[in-house]
Amino acid sequence: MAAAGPTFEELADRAAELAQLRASADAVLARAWSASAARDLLDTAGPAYEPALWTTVVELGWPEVMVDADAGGGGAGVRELCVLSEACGYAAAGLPLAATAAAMWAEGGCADGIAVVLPQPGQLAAGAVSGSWPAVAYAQVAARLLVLGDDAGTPVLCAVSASAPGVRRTPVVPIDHNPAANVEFDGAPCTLLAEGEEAVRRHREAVRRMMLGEIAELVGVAAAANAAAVDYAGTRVAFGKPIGTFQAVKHRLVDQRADIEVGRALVARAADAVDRARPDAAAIASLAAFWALDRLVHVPEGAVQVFGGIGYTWEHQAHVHLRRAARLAMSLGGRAAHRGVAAGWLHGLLAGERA
Amino acid sequence: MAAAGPTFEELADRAAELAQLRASADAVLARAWSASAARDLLDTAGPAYEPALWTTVVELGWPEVMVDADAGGGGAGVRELCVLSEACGYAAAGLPLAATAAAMWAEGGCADGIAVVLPQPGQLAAGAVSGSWPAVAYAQVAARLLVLGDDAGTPVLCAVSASAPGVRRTPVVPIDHNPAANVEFDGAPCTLLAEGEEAVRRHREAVRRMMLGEIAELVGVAAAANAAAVDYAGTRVAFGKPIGTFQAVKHRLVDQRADIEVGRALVARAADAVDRARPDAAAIASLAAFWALDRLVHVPEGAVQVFGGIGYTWEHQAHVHLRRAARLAMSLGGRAAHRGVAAGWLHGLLAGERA
Amino acid sequence: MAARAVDGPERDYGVVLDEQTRAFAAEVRAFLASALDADMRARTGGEAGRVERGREWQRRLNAAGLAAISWPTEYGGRSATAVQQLVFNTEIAAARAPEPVNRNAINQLGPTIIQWGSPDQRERYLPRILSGEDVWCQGFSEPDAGSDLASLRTRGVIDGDTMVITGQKIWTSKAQYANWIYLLVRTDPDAPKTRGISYVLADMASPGIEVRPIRQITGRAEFNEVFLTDVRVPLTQVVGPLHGGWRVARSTLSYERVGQSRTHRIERRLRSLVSLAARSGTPQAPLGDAAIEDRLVRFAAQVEALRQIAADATAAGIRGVSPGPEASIAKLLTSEVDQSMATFALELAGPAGTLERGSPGAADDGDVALAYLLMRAATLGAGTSEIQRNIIGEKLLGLPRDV
Amino acid sequence: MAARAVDGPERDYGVVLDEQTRAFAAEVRAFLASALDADMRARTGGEAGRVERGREWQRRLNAAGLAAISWPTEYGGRSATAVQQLVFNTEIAAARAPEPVNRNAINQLGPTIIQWGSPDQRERYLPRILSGEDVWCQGFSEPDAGSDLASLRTRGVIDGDTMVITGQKIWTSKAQYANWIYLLVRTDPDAPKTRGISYVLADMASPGIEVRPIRQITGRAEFNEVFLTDVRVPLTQVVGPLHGGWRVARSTLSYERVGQSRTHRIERRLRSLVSLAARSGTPQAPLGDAAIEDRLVRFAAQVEALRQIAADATAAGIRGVSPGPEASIAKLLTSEVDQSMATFALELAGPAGTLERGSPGAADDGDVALAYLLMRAATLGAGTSEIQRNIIGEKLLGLPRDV
Repeated sequence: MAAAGPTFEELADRAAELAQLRASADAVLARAWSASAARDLLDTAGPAYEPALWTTVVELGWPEVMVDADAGGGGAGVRELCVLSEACGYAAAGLPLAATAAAMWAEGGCADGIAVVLPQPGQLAAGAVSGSWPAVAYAQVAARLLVLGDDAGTPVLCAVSASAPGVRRTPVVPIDHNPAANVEFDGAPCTLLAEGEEAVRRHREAVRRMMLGEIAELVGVAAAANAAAVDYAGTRVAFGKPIGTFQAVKHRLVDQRADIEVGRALVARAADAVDRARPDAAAIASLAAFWALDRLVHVPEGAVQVFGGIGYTWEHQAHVHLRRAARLAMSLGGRAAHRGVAAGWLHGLLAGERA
Repeated sequence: MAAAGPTFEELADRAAELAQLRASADAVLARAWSASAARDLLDTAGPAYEPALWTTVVELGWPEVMVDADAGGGGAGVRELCVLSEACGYAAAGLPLAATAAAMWAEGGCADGIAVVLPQPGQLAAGAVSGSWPAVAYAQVAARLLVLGDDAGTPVLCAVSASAPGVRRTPVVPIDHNPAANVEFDGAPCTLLAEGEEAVRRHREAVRRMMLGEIAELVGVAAAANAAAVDYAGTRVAFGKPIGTFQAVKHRLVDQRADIEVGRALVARAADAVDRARPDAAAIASLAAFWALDRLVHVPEGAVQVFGGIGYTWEHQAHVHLRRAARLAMSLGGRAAHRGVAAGWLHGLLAGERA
Repeated sequence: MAARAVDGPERDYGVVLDEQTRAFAAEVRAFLASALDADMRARTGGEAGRVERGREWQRRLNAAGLAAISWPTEYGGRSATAVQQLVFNTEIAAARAPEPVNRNAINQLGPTIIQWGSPDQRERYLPRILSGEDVWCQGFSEPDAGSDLASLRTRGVIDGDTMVITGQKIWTSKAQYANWIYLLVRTDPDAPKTRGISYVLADMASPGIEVRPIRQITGRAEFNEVFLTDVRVPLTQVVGPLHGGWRVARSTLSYERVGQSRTHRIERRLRSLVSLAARSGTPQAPLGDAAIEDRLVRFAAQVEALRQIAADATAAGIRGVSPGPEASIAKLLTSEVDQSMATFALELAGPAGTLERGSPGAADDGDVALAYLLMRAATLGAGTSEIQRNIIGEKLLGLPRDV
Repeated sequence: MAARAVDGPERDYGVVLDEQTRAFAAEVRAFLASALDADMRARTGGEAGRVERGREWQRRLNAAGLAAISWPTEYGGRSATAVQQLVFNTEIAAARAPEPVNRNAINQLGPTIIQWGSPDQRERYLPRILSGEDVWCQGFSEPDAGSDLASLRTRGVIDGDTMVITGQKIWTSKAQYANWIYLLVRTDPDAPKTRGISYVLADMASPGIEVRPIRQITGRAEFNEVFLTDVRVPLTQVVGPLHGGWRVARSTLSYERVGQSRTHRIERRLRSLVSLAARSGTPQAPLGDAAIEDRLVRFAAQVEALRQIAADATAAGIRGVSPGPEASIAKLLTSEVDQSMATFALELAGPAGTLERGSPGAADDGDVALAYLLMRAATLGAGTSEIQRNIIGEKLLGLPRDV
């Protein structure tokens, strides 16, 4: 078992590499985007989505990060996706990066356009898929939708083109104003990607990668919200002192920072476990999702509290993070499901110890 | 329904009466007892129990408070018991008041000596009762133990003399050092108090009264712990200022005070509901128990934190409250049971609204 | 259902009413049954519609002598007892009546003018507050003086018998509909912080007043900034002593802090939350799993306690006893519980809870998402929760000041 | 099971070890297999027994050259890499070895003497710390200077070439067993608070030193008060500059704050907690209801994160990168999680959890009750959680100071 892992030196090198990746992602996004730009998107009549920003990250190859190098991709793992996703979260860049990267990973090759992975299965008949999925993020702008179907008892993973007949997308407005839609397939033609156990495995693994990317994005969102509140607390004066001198504010910001660090550590641990196909990958991923719902989603709420009245205004950027965090957290599959997976693992550890 | 309640004037008068009762109880206890005396009891080899203090409250008629005036009792309700119990909690007076008062209420008359009500049922055969009850508070010093038995399908409420044959009490040391014991009856003779539905009802109502008295005591314990911490925070200087100026300390004490006020309000509401036999009495009592486990038990922990190192010493009184709160809270029957009762009631309210 | 609320059988207030109060309750119910018609129940027209209805509702309340029951009879009130106020508030909340346009002025400004105002001021302003002929807004908060009101910067320079006011106010609701504003301005810049402030009434039509709406994070604009540039106000419009406005304002603020119990609102939100939970329940677990029940029961405990605290405060009021320490704690808890319930509703509703109004599939047609955003303000308005905790710590617990 | 821990197959440290480190790991395991005999595993004799075993264990570690692996080789250490330290700590924790009597002196005092001490001091003290011939205790805290160490009052008056020390220290563990103490004393009362403090070593046998044990709320006495009355200490026993002891102490304190990761301890406590929960589980809900699972999973998330943070810090150490911001946060979280788990264990165990050791039916033979009391100290020792939050807020987040 020990032989399967890296050496500490390799770990240290990898940490340096990942830090480098993050720094370059931050630099790109800082040039191309800002929380203020994201705030301005809320003023438009349409969804909050900037195609030019997506083009930027596509040109950098981010959506292909997990595709094998042989197949023209980045040849990296979900750990790298999480670094890029966290950077997007931090920069308030609302993009379907995690979903598209997970879809391409499942497709096993690079492809143009936005793709999403539908977590719930559909029905298959004669090579055509049917089903409905509410409030699918970025579905309005997706080119492909991956779905796990059941074809007379055989699981099938397939891709549906958004422009195919039988595909209906009804736009909805989620709290972050992303171009989401209720998606319905009524006998939509699809392209086969995998069958049988492999289809189930690849779908499950893709959903897990997408989810981890989204939790990483939420870590970034929380970190941005907290950092902005820290800056404000250092300068805003009340009762003759910067409000950051008041322990009610200071300790709130510290506790939130601690919540963020725990979230980041869990994402890294889960991503490593997935990349190394460790048996506890599902459990650690669920711990990360649980933490996202339990704590990370509340960080931007606390940031609004620090900003006070000004943070409650439409013109301010605080609600960009608040909205993004709420939408991301609620997309993770729910507390009960993740708690169940993690509790089963905890119980199993105990049983293993007794055995 | 409205006709069953008091007028607001009566309510106001009653509030004044209860405040008067509390003030006189406080005055008696302040003369007879102190947290420091309770702390000294922990130094003795035996249990932390002062018979002379019990004699004092017996002479004042407190254990008989809920017995009908016709039967020589105080003719009052559980609301009054709760006022007296809270005073005992506040004064760190570790006494079996709630249990004895509930037992006498169930017995319907005054009797000498300490009595406890066993919440779990026993088995009855030929007028003799059997069963075992772990860690029964004050059982070492009890004269009578009330138990609900099942006699060939007929529920029976009966009293067992502690000195009866077949009664075994094995002393245990609970965290508050009260004279508790594991109690076993092996065919112990008993005195019949009630049969059938009436036995079940009277036992259930007695247990509820005992529990509310104990929650009230816990409110008092929490209030004493918080008040002591408030005093300390006003005088103890660190970094050149009283520590009560630091919001981490100040806001903790405020939040704990809020928890105490909520607890006291719930006890009052539940006690009134029991005294007026309102249908929601069980639910409100369970809300109070839930709150005790959820919040009140943690108040003395927070007080220790405010005291810092000194509060962690044996010589200091902070751990008297900590120990008493832990024992009282754990005796209430458990979070799951009370949550279930309260959730059922909440769901029923909703169903009632729909109907 | 609405009809049942106003003309149904006598309500259970938790206590028996004396004859006079029963008569009053009957009067209120009769008023609501006739005055609360379809026009007043409408929810259309956005904020402008709401204000228009509030103005009309104010007029109808006043016509029935119910606009300000707590005011002394001599000023157009009823000198209502605490029980009467409880009855009135309970009936109004149950009937879901609209908000009268001058609610704040009736709760805050009116009592202040009654206590501190000159006979002229009382005569001139009070009747028109009651009738809604004047619509009032409040100009206390400033961009750099939110919770720290004493550091306000709006200046009032005395020039003969007028005051010339320059500065900026914020979080002023209804400013675009109001024709009068009550202001705090710094009139003696050399005096210590809380001295040298005056309490001033100004006509919104005065030259130099400009109103700009503030859009909130909900997308709605219910608040405004009010810019004042060399606004001239006669000194006869100062309430209470010149430079002595801080004490005058504190009497108003204490009304705001204790204020009307918001118990009804949190009771309603708890019911919605339970109903939301029930939608994902099973026969075995009708409200969801034990973790969900745990949250709901904690909220229920807080709500029941707050109901008890409100009832106790009313009972204390009967005997002229000022509300106990619970009252200031109740304000803090009510805000926090209200906000926490809205936050938990989002988690309960899941993805459907994140959809905004008009989206197919949105939980409660977007109300879950809206309440989540809206309730961010619960712990910010009328003194942040942090300030509330400081006040309780210092005033009630007697802890030393830190600011 | 114990044998498995010391001579079983190679442990999974989460990483591959290089050859040198594998050899070191083998050496440590071999040492533990032979040195950790029944005597060293005993749990008898109360604190005196513990100290006696700690002294012997210290001797055995030193004989194997393992007493202070992080110290430079020239002072008797191994100049161990971060990975070696991880390996060592992991093996020691897994084997549940006793605490060496000078653990604190090795972690704090030794590095301080190495950095600040004179050649004489190094030669005189370091070897006897390693061997346990000297047993050291720490005299920093005072009754009126707990978390606010800079306000200490113990006075040191210079009299020729000696210092005369008078004052009182508190929370000194092992004082009754120690023959040396390292102290902070105020030597220049006129200098600002953190100036004018000196770092002094004193022989516990010096006239004027009196030790009084402090009983903790657990009933045990693991700490002491140390009273100093005109205690004469040669100036050669001052470490670092006279009056410059604050900087010297801070290097020691930073060791204490970051210190050894207590990850192993919270992992163990989590396992106990899960085991406790499993005892009241059912086949459908093996760890109890969803509300219990919710608590357990939250703890598990924190523990897993803290494991990751510890591993990352080790990896960073490899490259000479100082630990990231997570390290100071890890100390805070570890304390709080540790305490919260002990608190939750009480609720899980219910009435049986409140019984103390020796009572029939006590949960884990009283360990639940004991841990509940004991863990109150987790958020108090080595700087309260409040102070930790201030330090993180100011040092890491860059927020302005409030004290």
